[in-house]
Amino acid sequence: MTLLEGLQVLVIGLGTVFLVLIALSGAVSLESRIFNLFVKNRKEAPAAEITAKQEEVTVINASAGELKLINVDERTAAMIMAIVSDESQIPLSELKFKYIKALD
Amino acid sequence: MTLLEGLQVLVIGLGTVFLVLIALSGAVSLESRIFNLFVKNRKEAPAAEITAKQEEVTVINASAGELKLINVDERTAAMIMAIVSDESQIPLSELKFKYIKALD
Amino acid sequence: MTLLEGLQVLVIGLGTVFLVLIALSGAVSLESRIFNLFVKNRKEAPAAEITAKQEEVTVINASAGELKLINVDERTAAMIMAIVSDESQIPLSELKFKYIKALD
Amino acid sequence: MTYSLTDTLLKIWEMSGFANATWQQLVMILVSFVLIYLAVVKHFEPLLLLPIAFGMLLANFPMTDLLAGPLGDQPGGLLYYIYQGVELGIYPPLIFLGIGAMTDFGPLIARPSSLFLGAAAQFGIYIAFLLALALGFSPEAAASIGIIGGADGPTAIWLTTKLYQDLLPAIAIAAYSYMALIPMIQPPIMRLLTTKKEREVKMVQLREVSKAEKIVFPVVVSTLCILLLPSVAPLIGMLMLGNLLRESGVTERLSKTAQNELMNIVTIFLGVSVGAKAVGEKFLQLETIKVIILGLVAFAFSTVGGLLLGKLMCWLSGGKVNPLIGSAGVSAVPMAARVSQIEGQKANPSNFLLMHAMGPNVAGVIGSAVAAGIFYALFGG
Amino acid sequence: MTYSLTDTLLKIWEMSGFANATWQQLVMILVSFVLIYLAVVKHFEPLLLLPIAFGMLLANFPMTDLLAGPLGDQPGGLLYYIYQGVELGIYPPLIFLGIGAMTDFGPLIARPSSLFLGAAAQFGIYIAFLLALALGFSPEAAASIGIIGGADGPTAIWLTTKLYQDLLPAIAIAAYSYMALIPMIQPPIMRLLTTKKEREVKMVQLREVSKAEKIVFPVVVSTLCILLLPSVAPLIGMLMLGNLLRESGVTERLSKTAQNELMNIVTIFLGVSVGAKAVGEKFLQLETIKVIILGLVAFAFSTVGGLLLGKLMCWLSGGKVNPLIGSAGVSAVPMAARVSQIEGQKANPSNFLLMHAMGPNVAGVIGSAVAAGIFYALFGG
Amino acid sequence: MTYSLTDTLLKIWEMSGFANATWQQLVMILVSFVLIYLAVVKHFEPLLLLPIAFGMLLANFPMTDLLAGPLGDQPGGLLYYIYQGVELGIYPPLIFLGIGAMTDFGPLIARPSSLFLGAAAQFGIYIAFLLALALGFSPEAAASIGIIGGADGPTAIWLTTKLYQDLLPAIAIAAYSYMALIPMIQPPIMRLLTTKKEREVKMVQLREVSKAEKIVFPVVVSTLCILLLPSVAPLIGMLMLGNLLRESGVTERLSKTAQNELMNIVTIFLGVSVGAKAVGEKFLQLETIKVIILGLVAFAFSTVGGLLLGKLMCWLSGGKVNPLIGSAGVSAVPMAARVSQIEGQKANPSNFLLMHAMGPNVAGVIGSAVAAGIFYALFGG
Ligand code: NA
Ligand code: NA
Ligand code: NA
Repeated sequence: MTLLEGLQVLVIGLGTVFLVLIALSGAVSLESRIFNLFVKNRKEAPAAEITAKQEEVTVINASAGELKLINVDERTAAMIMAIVSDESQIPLSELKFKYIKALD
Repeated sequence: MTLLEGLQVLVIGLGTVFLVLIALSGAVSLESRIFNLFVKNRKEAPAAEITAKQEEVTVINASAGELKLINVDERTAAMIMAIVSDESQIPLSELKFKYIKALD
Repeated sequence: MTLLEGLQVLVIGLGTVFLVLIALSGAVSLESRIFNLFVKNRKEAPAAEITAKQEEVTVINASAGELKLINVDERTAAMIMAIVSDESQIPLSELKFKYIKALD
Repeated sequence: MTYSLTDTLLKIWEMSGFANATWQQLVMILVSFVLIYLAVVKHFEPLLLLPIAFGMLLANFPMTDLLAGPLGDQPGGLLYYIYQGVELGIYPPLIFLGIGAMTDFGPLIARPSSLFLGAAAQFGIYIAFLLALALGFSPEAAASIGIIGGADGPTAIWLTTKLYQDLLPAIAIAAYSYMALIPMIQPPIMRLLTTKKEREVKMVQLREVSKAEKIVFPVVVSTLCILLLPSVAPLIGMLMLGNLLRESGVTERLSKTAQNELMNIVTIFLGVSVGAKAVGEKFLQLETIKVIILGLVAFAFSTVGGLLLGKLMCWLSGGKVNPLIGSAGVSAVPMAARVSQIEGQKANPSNFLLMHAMGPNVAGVIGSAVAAGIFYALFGG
Repeated sequence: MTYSLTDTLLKIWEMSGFANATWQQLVMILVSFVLIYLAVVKHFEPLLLLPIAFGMLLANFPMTDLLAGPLGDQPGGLLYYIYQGVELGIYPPLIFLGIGAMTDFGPLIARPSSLFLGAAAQFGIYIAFLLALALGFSPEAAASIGIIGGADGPTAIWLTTKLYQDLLPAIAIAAYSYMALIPMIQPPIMRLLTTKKEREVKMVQLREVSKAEKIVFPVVVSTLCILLLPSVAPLIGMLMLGNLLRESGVTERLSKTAQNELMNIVTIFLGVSVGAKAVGEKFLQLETIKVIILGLVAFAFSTVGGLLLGKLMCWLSGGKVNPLIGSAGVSAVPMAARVSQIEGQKANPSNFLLMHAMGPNVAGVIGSAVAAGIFYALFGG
Repeated sequence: MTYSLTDTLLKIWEMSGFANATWQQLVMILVSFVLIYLAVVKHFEPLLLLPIAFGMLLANFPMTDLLAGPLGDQPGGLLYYIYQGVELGIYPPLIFLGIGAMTDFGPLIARPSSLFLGAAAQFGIYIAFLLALALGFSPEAAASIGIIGGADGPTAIWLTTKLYQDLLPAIAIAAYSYMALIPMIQPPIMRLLTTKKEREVKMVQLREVSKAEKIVFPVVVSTLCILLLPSVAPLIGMLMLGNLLRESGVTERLSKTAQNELMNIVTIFLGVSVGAKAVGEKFLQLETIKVIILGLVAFAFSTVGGLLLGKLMCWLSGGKVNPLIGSAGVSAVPMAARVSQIEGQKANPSNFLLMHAMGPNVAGVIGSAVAAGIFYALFGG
């Protein structure tokens, strides 16, 4: 390969790197703009979310809970829930467990 | 393969699944029963164990502890023991540490 | 292979093991001596350390007890024992460690 | 070779994906986006669906050679090598090793009759198999489709690799998606097939299971299962090895690695390479739609099977067994057991079925592995 | 076979390294000692240089057969097998998987123009390529040498394995060494090319980037890059898969394993086997010296490229961009960004450029992967 | 193919393990139960014996094809692939990498004469070799049997794989079992060969070893050992790489992975696949009994060798060396060192030999690797 050809590789190579990264830059900008649109539309979103939350709570009240178990097996969780219910004299249907997490 | 043959596969397949899992169920029951026999024979075993435990306790009392370190490096453990001893004004020889465990 | 040849393998084999490990021993000694030269030039730091060490020595000499070390290197264990003893002002001969165990 | 500007740019363009994409590839890229969305936003079994979706994405970019085998001196593509662990049947048993190390079989040992439910809830496997045959699939393909009803990803992947690799991505995706959809698929069937009275049944507490029983359990299960059905050895063998490492109490470091790092590494590799098999031309076929529909049927009928036997056991036991735990027999651990719990509590707020459903739930893992072994014995090799 | 004492001792001696060492091997052993020293005492990218140095040490002991391929029934040497992951192009993408899982692309998303700097800072790649051609290297060798200027170890190793394996150890060692030397290489160039006033420029705080943007980012980047340049798929694909596992928030255990255990295992294997290719006869050539010098040139000109575009952006933006962040575009994450920070603070103690430099810094990883993909498209296969 | 009910059930029965088990397989299954019992209940080196025992169990179920190689299109069995890491000599060096990363060679550096004891305690290797020859074993088999006396599992497995694979499971099981039995094997010999006065000897405190010495140590050892004995490169090389990763202080994440996850993964694979080689017909031979007896002899004579040189060193040093530390030279780290400690304390309650015994203990690892290298140089290839 002659040096001239090498120079062409330089131009083409660096050019392509720029092309690709400029394209990327455009795509990322576009992506951000699209997301920003959503965010603006959702200016009330937090409010809506809170409502949703409350509904969830109601649902949970009727069903003893959407329960996340983190590093806890179900046996232990069940035991904990039963114990808490028993100790506190509150029926399980009225107890809300957000999550049970093992410290280990 | 005709549908009739397929139906035979269904019967044989599901049948075999049942056979294997029923056999397993029997084996597990048997296993449990055998272990229960042992446990019954060892009804005094817990007692003996408790005695052993108590002896151990005595030994421990005289010897500042059988110590399990769980997720704790020794340097930290030593420090903890020293601190506890210091804070509580109880000499280490009279302190019993069952285990030191890191919550992480 | 005749037994006589086998005997030669024994002599050669064990001889070579000795040769290699004696060579290693020489190399390690040499290495240490070279490093000591450097260390001597840096005299004061070791002084404090040696004092600490001597206490440790005394302590350890006075120590008793069957100790299980599980996943703990002995040097660390010795250090812990010394620290605990030192902090608690109890001679090691009166401290018994059943075992020191590191879980990771 | 000349490196003139225009020529080279042209060459780069000609070799680019834009110039070479088929419509199938573009569709598949969109499909992979949808799957990424489902995994990330809808939490559809993301640990496997996300790698699968990304593998699908990668494999459908044109001209990448990621899946190309070695050619003469030239080594093969990255995904070709990673896929070997699927092709040679290595990854699924290793995943089972990890699952075994994570599973507590205590509830099953405490009530061995759970295993009956774990058997009955394989019903959908055979219904789907039959329907697939009726739709013209070969027995090998029908068996692979049926196994979706086992509700066990690694088992489905393992069997499909052995019998009919063309359907691998469709079956894997269906299996994991429906596992994620268990909370939507099962409840209507559960309410349809059980009476409110049945759903209200409270079950007596499970007995304590000793450490010794738990240690012997994996040895007993592997011995009996593999003697009865040798083809099941890689799956049941590894599952039980993992469980033995867990329960023995003397190999904790091995058990931890099996259920964490080893499993995670294999999960990434398995997911990406299974997804990578979803190349447009093969995936965008009517067959795929059929697989997806049959998979749903399989899940539904497995649920039915478990529930019906649950009802029978309820009746036979004089009302001591809540039939809702039957649907947990499909496996999909622990999702299906949680569904039983929730449905039980809806009928009777003081009802706590979770532990009782865990027995059939883990039994279902064994059940579908056995079903896979039978299919392999019948149609494999 | 006779086992007389003297004969056997003689045989052992004749087969020992002492009786068989070539001067090249002895020199290489010394070189490996120097590299171990640099890694351990001078902290030259020790995570890779230490394994590389040790691999070099092992490979240059005579008569070990560590690198020998299998022969008939006899299996190959240990390093032969470990090297397969390099030979087949598997390790570098897996390292990229881990890097992706470790990288926060937030600063780049907040300011997409960072990508321009990440492009400009590949300048040195092409300068070194041209000089290498001028020095008589083949295009394949020149491309491999040039890629050192990408300041990215795995990328350099990946490309060199594909194009010109003979230079692998020299290029890998140069790449990692110069990455470690960034704090010495860059500052003089930075001060030479920028005015004090430019270096004093304070940049406005980056906007907050939402979780959703971060999740979509890896999908967008991989789609666009791989469609434009299919050859870049293994590197960019795995980098972005790792990043997706990280940002999705639903695959944390996979992300952690990718960036820790899997990456560590691969790092050990990659390092040792790359080092093992530095066998005396091949390494102790004038070529190696040339590679090392050209590598330095590549690093310097990449720095220059980033700085010059930084100056242009400073001027175009009316002084809102500090050109010092341009040099971070070489990648060498996060070292080069730290250098930008330090130099900025020297000019103006209240200047805090780190976050601003992180954008070009991570863009540089993409930039050099793209450059490698172009070289592979031009000269590979 | 017809799928009549009775035919298919018959087929399943005919292919079941019950219909195909040989008596050897049944005996081996029982043997594996015994080994599981020893590992779990008696704590016989469970980290390796439990996987070995389970591998043995799996391999002796009839008709599983777990060990079958690939045949045409059909891939091989799971254990066939996992076994490749043993067959190709990859696993044992990787285990040594982990052991190196876990080992503190400080006590050996503080007292280099420990290495003499580490050499003397290989005595049993050669005694067992000689006896094996006398019993009619080939030199390759005799060497493999002898290496049991090295009291080092990976070394024994590595050498046996190279020289005489038929004996692999017997040798591996013997090695690990006797390592677990060290507290029973050594004390009687120790009391027999030493006087009470010798056992009471207190040793002076070891000097502090600097970080620098510890870092240089692995480099020195690997250089010298591998130059003297190139065949030892995979074992000593990886052992010392692991130690360098540990001691360098700059590659902690690599060191941790080497000693934890990587080692655990390899341990599972190594154990299961070594155990899987214990197929009934080959294992239930008179040879196995011989191996087990010769292994015990090897352990005993290695202990004797260490003790005798310990006595000599005691005498030469004018009573400054307690000969009890000699038996720790067999390796079996750290069990044998603990036995020295316990026996020393029985003789003199204020005696604390543990640190002094650690030197010979870790020297024994090097010693048996060297012995294995010599055997491989003499009989391998
Ligand atoms: Na199932
Ligand atoms: Na770069
Ligand atoms: Na040894």
